[in-house]
Amino acid sequence: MRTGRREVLKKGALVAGLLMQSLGYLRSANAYQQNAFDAKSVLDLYKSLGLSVPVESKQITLTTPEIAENGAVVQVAANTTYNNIKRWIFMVEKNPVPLVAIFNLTEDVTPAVTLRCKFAQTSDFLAVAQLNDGKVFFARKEVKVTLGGCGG
Amino acid sequence: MQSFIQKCRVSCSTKGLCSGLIASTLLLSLLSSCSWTQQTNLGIDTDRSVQEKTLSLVFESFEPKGQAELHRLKQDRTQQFCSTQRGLKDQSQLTQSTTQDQLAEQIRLENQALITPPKDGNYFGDFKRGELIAQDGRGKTWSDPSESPSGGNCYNCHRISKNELSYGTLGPSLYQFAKLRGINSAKDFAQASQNSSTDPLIQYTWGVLMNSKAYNVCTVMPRFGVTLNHKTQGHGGPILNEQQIKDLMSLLLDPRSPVNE
Amino acid sequence: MSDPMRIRLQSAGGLTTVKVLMSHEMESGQRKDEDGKIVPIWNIQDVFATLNGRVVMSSEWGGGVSKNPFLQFVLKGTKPGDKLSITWRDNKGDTRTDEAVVS
Amino acid sequence: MFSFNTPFKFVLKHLGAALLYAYAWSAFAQAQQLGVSTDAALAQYRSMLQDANPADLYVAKGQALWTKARGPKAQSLESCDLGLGPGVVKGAWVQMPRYFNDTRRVQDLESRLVTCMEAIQGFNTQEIIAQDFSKGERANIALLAAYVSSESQGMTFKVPQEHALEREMYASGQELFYMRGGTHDFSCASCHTQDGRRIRLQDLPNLSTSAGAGFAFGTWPAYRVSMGSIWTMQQRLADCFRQQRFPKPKYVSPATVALSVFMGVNASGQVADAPGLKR
Repeated sequence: MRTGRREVLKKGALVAGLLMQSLGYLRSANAYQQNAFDAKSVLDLYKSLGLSVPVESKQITLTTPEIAENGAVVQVAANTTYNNIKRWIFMVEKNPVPLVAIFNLTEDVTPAVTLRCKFAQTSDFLAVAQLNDGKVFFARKEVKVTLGGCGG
Repeated sequence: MQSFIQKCRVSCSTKGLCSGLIASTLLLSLLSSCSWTQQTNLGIDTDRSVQEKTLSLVFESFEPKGQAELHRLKQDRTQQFCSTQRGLKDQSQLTQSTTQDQLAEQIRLENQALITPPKDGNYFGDFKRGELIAQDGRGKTWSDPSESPSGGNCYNCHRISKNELSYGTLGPSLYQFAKLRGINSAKDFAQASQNSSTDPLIQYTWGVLMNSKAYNVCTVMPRFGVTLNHKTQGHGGPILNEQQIKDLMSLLLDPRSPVNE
Repeated sequence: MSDPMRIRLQSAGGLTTVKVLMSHEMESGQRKDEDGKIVPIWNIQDVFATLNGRVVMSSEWGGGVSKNPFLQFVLKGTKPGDKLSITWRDNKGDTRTDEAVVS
Repeated sequence: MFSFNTPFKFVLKHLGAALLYAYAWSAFAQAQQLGVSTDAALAQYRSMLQDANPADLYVAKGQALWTKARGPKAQSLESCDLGLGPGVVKGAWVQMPRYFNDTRRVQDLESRLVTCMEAIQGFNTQEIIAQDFSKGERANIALLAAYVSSESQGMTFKVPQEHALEREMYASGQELFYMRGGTHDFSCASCHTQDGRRIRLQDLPNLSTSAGAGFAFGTWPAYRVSMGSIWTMQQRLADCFRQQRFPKPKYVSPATVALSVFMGVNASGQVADAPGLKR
């Protein structure tokens, strides 16, 4: 079931040169979009990212569990047949802060991305695909978050 | 209290069973000696030396915390008897020996005698509150404040309302409890509740909620409505009060309740 | 000091699946402590991956990513010996980089 | 559900109640049917997380801790004897709890780690016992337990029953397992002696069977998704007793070790898969 995890490749060392380069990258290219992470609704979020309201598309596939026995960790995945996707926007609609993550893709990766996120309650998971030509599409899927344990 | 301890000590030492293990502390003698003598009186044939060793190990191992005091380890007759009933596939399946059956019946009757009808004769409350009580699994643990009311823990073991997917399966489904038992309308319900004190379904449901052991002596279901001897020490009262049990009655039997959708 | 990530690579036909577990609290900024006070947000904000030194994926994360985050993505056109690195930086300025080699 | 020999005799005595129980059991069968889709959905949820278990992060930390010089004596635990000789970690966990000559006690992994931490590193046992789970040295023990258990992954349980004290602890563990008490009349057995049952949505292992004991005993320590941390078997047991409405079992106390002996021996022949992943 979990074979192979013993062969995990772990290169723990911090490589000095690489770190310098990394920090440089973080500073220059990636200004953290705090205003997007402050948005309290999906519509506000689109506004703060300067996106037009996306259109629902069957070319986006989401893989999510139907039921989560704990909302603290829910694994979600998105994939698409659009070959010119440049960005994913992952959202949990009913979270106090809907925006979970933004992924900027390059030609060196496929569009398939998986992440574990928190669900404050039963909610739709939304993934918006922003294409190179500026078009935006989305898909949604519900995850039911249940009460667990004996505590109630 | 003192005489109770004395009595236990005497009967214990006359049997000559536990003299070596009676500790000097009051608590230990209270807990251990009574448990053994009663076990002996029950005529249960188990390995006494294992029991002795286990008891001393238990007293060495547990400590009081919050409202969960050591008194809780002192078993009443029902708990003692049911600790010896092992490997049962079905809770109504008791041992083959006649003495065991007789004992089971005796203990069942003792539990039956603890069931009391509601003081005002009204068996019903509010099904919405009942649902909240059924959902609530808190109460009586060492981390719960002793003054806060307990929940019923119902969903831990039972399917109840249709919309709650997170339910346990240790107990039978209670979904459509009244519907499956002939109460299909407000009229049926009104009729039954007018004769609450004789209606078999109302009496049965009230009885099981009050004291499940009156029906199935070693059921895993707690005795929600009775104050057991050991519960009066350290913290008082049954798990659920009368009003809470009325609310659960409504949850199960009221045709408007989500249970009977 | 931050703890090392666990990076696992699985390669087949020029595609390499990257699975990363990171050690981080990821406080959402929504949770209250025992005294009812909001626990301040403490989360990884930026994560990016490089392949042989070239950035292949970058991302921004909020407090909605789970504690001890797990991220998975797929590299195209990889060959044995390719060097992947993952870097994260959190809102306290802590950062960590770990590497793995395509086999 | 009913079998018609002995119980039937008993049932006849209480026909009224029995009829109502028969109702109840038929409804029960129906509920089991309805539960299938929920079970499948939960299995999907769990398998998604199983693939990359955050427990692995803690194993790495535990391994680093094992080899680090710590405590008043500034020593590492590398000379700690977990039952297979000083320093042998591989395979030690699937043969614990066991009797140790030096302490003359049957000890589970955590109890033994405390012994080593005192004898080798100079930590104070009573201070560790007085601490809370997940704090101070107790948090470190959880990391060490994650590491040690991971070194037995895929191995078969063979908890010894050779020494008289080991057999005694098994018997006491069994006795305690069935001991009903507290405000709710619960014993361990109340929830853990039937196959395929659950509390809310959590599956309840049947600890009286080899498969059930193997699944439960063989997957703790575990990463608890709801807690975001590693829980050890000691912590699992303590929280079971809390929810059983019992008083609190002291850390690494004989009762907790006895229960682990009971589970460990029942798990004989089953394969260890710790640290696991739990709700």
